[in-house]
Amino acid sequence: MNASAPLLRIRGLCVDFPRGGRVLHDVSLDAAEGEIVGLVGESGAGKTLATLSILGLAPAPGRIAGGKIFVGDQELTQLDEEALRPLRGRLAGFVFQDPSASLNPVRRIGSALIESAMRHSGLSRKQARKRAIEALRSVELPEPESALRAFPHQFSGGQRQRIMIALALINRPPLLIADEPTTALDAAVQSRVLDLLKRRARRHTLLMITHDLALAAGFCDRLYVMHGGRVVEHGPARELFSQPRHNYTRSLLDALPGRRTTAPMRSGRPQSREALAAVRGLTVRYRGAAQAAVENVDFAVHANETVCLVGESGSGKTTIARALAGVIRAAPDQLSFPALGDDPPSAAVRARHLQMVFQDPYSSLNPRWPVERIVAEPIRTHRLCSRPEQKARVAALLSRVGLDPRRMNRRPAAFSGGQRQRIALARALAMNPRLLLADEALSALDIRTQAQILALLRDIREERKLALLLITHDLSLASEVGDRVIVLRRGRIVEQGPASRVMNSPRHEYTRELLAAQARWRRGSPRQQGRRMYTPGL
Amino acid sequence: MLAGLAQRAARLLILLLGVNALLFVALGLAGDPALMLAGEDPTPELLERIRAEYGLDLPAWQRYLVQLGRMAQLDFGVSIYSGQPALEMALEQLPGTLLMAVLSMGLTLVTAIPAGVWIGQRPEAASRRLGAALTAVAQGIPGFVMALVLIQLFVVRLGWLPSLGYSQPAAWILPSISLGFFLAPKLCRVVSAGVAEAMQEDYIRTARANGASMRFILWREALPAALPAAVALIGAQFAFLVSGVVLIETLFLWPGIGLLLLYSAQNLDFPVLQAICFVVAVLVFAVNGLADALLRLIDPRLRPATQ
Amino acid sequence: MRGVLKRLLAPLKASPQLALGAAALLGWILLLALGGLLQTHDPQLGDLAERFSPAGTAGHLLGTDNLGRDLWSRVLSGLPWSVGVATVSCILALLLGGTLGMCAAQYQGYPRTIINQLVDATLSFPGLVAAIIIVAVAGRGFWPLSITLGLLSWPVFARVVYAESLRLLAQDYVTAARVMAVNTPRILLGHLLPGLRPVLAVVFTFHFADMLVAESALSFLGLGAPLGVPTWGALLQESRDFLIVAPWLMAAPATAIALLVVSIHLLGDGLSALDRARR
Amino acid sequence: MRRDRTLARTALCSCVILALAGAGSAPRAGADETPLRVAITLMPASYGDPFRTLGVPGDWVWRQIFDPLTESDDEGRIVPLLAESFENLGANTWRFVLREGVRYANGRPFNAYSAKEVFDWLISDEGRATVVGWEMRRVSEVEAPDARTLIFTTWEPDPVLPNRLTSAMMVEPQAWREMGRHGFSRTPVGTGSYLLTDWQNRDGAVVLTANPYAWRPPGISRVEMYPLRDHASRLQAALSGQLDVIMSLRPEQLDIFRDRGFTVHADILRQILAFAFDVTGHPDAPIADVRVRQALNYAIDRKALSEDILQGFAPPASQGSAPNVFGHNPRINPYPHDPVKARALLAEAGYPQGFSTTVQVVTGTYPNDLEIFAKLQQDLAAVGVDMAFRRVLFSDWIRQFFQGAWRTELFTMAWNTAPHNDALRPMEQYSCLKTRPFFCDETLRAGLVAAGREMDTGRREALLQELAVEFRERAASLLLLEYGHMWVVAPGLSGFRVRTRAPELYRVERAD
Repeated sequence: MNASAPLLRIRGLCVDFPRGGRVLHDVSLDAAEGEIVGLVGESGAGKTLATLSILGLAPAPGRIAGGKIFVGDQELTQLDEEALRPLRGRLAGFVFQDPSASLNPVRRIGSALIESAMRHSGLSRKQARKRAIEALRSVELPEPESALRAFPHQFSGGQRQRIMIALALINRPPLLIADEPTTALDAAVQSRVLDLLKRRARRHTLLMITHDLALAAGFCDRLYVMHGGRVVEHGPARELFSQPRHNYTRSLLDALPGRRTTAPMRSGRPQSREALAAVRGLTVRYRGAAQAAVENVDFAVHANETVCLVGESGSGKTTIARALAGVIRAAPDQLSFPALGDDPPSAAVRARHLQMVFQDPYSSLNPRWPVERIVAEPIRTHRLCSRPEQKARVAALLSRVGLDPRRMNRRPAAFSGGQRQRIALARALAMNPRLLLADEALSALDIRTQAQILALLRDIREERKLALLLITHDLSLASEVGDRVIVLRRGRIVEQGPASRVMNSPRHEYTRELLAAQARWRRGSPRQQGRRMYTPGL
Repeated sequence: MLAGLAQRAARLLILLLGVNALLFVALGLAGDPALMLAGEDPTPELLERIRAEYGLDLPAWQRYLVQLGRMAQLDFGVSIYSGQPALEMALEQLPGTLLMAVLSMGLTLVTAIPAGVWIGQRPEAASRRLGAALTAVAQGIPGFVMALVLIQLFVVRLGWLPSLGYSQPAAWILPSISLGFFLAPKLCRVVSAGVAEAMQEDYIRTARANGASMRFILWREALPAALPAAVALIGAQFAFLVSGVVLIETLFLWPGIGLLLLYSAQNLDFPVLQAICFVVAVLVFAVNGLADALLRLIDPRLRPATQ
Repeated sequence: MRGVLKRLLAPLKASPQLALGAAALLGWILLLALGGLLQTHDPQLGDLAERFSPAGTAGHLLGTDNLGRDLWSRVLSGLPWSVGVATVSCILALLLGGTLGMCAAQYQGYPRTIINQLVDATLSFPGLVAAIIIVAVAGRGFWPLSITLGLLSWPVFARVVYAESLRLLAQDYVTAARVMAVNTPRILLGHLLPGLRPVLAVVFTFHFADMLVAESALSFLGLGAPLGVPTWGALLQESRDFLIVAPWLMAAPATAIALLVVSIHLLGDGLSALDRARR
Repeated sequence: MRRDRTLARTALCSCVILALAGAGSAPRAGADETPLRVAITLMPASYGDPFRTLGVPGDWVWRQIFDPLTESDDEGRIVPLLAESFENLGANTWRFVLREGVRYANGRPFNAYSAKEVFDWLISDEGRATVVGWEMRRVSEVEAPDARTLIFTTWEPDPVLPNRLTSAMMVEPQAWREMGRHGFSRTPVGTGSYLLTDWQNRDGAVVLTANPYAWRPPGISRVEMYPLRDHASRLQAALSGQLDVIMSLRPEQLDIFRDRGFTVHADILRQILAFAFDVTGHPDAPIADVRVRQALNYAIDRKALSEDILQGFAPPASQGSAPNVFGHNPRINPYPHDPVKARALLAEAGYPQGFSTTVQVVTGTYPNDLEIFAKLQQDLAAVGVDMAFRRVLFSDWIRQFFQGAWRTELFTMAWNTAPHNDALRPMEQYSCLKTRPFFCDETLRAGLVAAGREMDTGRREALLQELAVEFRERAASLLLLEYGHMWVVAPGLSGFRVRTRAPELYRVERAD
């Protein structure tokens, strides 16, 4: 890494929005040639805006209010649209978070690549085509020629992200900006794309935005931590990770799985034999689907234990949850509730036995209802208490999940994601069920919020002796909180057993891959503690 | 694709049967056509002969079945008034109607799409707001009222343009403009909305990040994304357009299905009405099929998976 | 009370378009209510001596027609009929289409396929053609016309309600309700209907405008209002005979129709903008 | 900058379209001579089959393609056309001497033999099923002793046979036989001045071209007849200079055309606009009382109708026929406008407060009808009679007419003296002689039957005038105005004339 003038220099960048006021407060940032710089922070920290501003791509009403931006020795803040356009893609290439949304669905891969190449490098269509094929090959996309004629929807998420990278690099820009490039991808794919980026990065300067501190720490040379539109701390990745100076950074680190000060959620004491829910050979096939979403799955959840269903997207986790909750019809012999007697329970009985919390805190609450009515819905439906008591009951529930009861007549819109998840939890608890299903209930939340909700879950679990079925794609989370872990793949169980055993000596190949993939590039994830890290640049 | 076609065909069949039944009932309400055919002071035996000739002596359900059978062979009988084969009469009128449809559709496309793109580019800009407001107003003005105004202005006051038939291209202008009013504002709004929406999409950001010009982004990135909605609209609105054709034809004395329809309806000439409904239904059916094919062409996601 | 008023007025503040539309509509409602009082003459009686007095003549704001009847009064007296037809047909269409649309969304399998087929079939047939035929047979008059229009246009509502219901029923809070064993009627009433309201408001508004146009078009073709009822379509038709002698006869009803429809469209746009903002 | 480009494109595209359309806006080439463009109100429903219906609208087209043996002249007298002369050889026989050297449009000769073939078909069972065939119902036999002579024998005396023959078009019998009725109606062949070339061109016009064999060759070799239903359409087209001859425009618009150098030609008055009373169907209704019917007649101001609304173009009606019709009684005057007397009569009849009733009207059949109805409403309201008007489609009206089942006490029913220009025919409609009568007064039956058989012209006229008085006393209908179609002809055209309800287009020539 040569210390001479870094390729990208941002000095005291400020961005204003006509309404929102100042959103970026004098952000300064350097990125030297061949360096991998990480930009870390929670959603809304201003990471993306900062990088978009570099080439004047900040969304419409926003305008740069101050500061300077240099790429090489060219100052960019003074240039107008016309002057900036030719630089975009040539000075810096962008890779965005959601590959499925970032490619125009109605245009062929080829046209995007080729036109971009022609636009900047002044190539003939023929040359541009060759360049495009090279680019696709360089991102290790199978049979690039035919890929040119294909449409985005014909590729998998990982492939699309590779295409995005090819598109960003096709004009060979010195600077590559990757905005959460792997967040939308499954663990295995994630690590492969990261490998690719790493390899490509040797020839470029890579500015990478991520919310995942562990990843950033493992992947980048230097980190900038942003919070509320400011850079609160920056420094070499390892230092910043091992001894953070700023409180905010510290709080982020403390929220990491494995580092969370929250004690594990395991019940510790020997679990009772009474199965609250038992699944025997569960098989679900959706109308018109080629193969079953869930096939021949066996497991049971016993009282007062925490079971984690782990699997990547499309592994059938949610389907199982919905079958348990009775949203999807399952054959009576495949699903039973021994705790409720032998014959299948009525909907009402099942409902009071088992409740559910959903992934998306925005769609799981009726936006038109005040919180009181939302939480009271189960109470009313099952007449759990008389009308006058209702209010008190709701208030109690809300304060239990750490919300101010006085806000009970506001609508969901007035609450943050974490708070909404608390409301959803309160609603589920209103039935005081014995078994609680949490379907990716944490994955939509910022890491610190995640930790808080986790803590809350644990406490409630403790005091109510709840059994918990936690559904997640995040192995580290599972290993952290679960008594038992069940690993799913394409609707089948590949492995299940005590969390510690599955984590430390996985029997099934897939589990091993999964663990490796999640651990790769991440610092401080359970399996990596105390082990020698991958050091960048090697 | 084939399945879709079959489904459409089924739909067409349902539709035709429905219309047919409706008209049959209507015919029943309308009373004995034999009397109308017989002329003044008909003798009983004359009436009998006519009833036999038109199969009116059979009980209703039998008549209905017979009629269905005939229709299956595309025989809609003869007009009560002219004695001409009904289907022939309807088909004779088709070219005029098609010409008008094509003309106005062309005009609609070349005006609505650029306007829509222009507005959709930056909907919040003042000039665009004005444009949007104008289209909103235009959408409010009923096409046939517009036609009346145009006639009053260009035909009656100024005498610039003819208002009879369509043999001279000059006579095409006003009708196609008037008919354009039935669809153009709607289309413009859909396109602008689609473009505006597309402009918010991530892939537009990608394009900008790759240094694409605004013009390129509008016409090559945003518009294609907005087109499916537009085509869908045209497909869905074609039936409505046909309604417009009826009005405009009567206003501009444009010999087409519309005029025939109106006269036949006023004469309660049921065989002809049956034939017209059949022709129109098939026409709409065809256009919708076309729209579907076009949609598949524009939006690859709708095509049956190849990989 | 004030709270209610506030909640009613809040959206108007949000969207000037909506405010404008609402204001215009209010004006029309006033015209409708005071119609009788505002009429300066008997819309049916005229003095042949005054026939064809142009707009602005003393005592005749919009002039008089071929029988010396006061056009202003006639235009006013035509309003209730047209609006009545539009209202009745819209409500009929709403009830029919709404119910069927919700059923199609809630109950998969046969009900859905049948209803959808029915909708597409009806939609793919030009309404005016059908209307002309039905009216020609069933005869003119308020109820035949309103019912005809209603029966021909219910699919518009069915389609929208169906699509929106599908979207809403897929929401997690509906799933949550199911997990809580809330029974279906309760879900439809508690979660679905309120969710549909904004969309319905929009569709209803635009459809109302369409029905107004349809009515005037049919009257214009001589298949709408019965003889002597001066609906705007009928006035337009009559006026065509006097293109030269008395152009104002056409100007008045044409402007009236355009204005009414446009103001309703304004309202509709406002509502849909509001709805989009809510999303 | 970029915005402008988009704008420009928009503008350009629309320009292209308009230009494309404008390109051909110059008058179209084609016919060597600019055609004579005539606006009529309707197409003949049965196309070229002249027997399926009677009178207008068929006449307007058919009389250009076909000729009958006789026609009615400007005074309404019946004169020979394809015949040179005709005479009555006794109560039941007529002799017609035919014109020589007449040929059909397909070159075949017209003579007594071909004529006989036509009449034989008309009086055959099949022919009798047609309206024109029904007109011939009294003819028992037609003989052709030689190529020029035609002898008609009738079952019973038929004083108006020559009048009836004005509607019997001489079709080309062989073509008729070979093509069948349907085929023939598409491509009719007659002896007329014109030959039908297209039933509907791209302007919706019926196109006629000169008949090479015509015995009366036309002055303008190409005619386009536009069926334009409503006045507005005709006015529209006429004002934009797309028409040479326009039929029945609204009177108050005539001045506009006179100013532009058009000439106005009125056909003789053949119709008496009137409302009929369905006494048979409503025996207990007020209108069953003759005094009420008279009261209504006194209540209305015909002078105002005629002068204010129709600009004196349709005179007040005094009886069931107009002055130039055989059997008209000049001694009868129209009912005066006398509301007082009307009220008195109503009171006598037991309706001092008046009553309310409904009339079914078919609109658009003659100009200004809506105004007339509105004015009537006002007049009758003045004497306490509340008359509601219900618009019905003609198809609906005709059905009730044939079935003789009327839904309302009154309905529009003109006293139509066409096609015979003879007062008897409409009287028969208003009598028990109609198969399903609506106004049946037995005391009149004898007189009508007699008038139907009386062969002596003088005595017959007396009989008819007698009947006219009788009908007047019984106030058989609410009489309004005498009416006949009117034609407006563009400047620079000469020789226009109306004969037998139809313009004689072959006589029209361009001045230049």
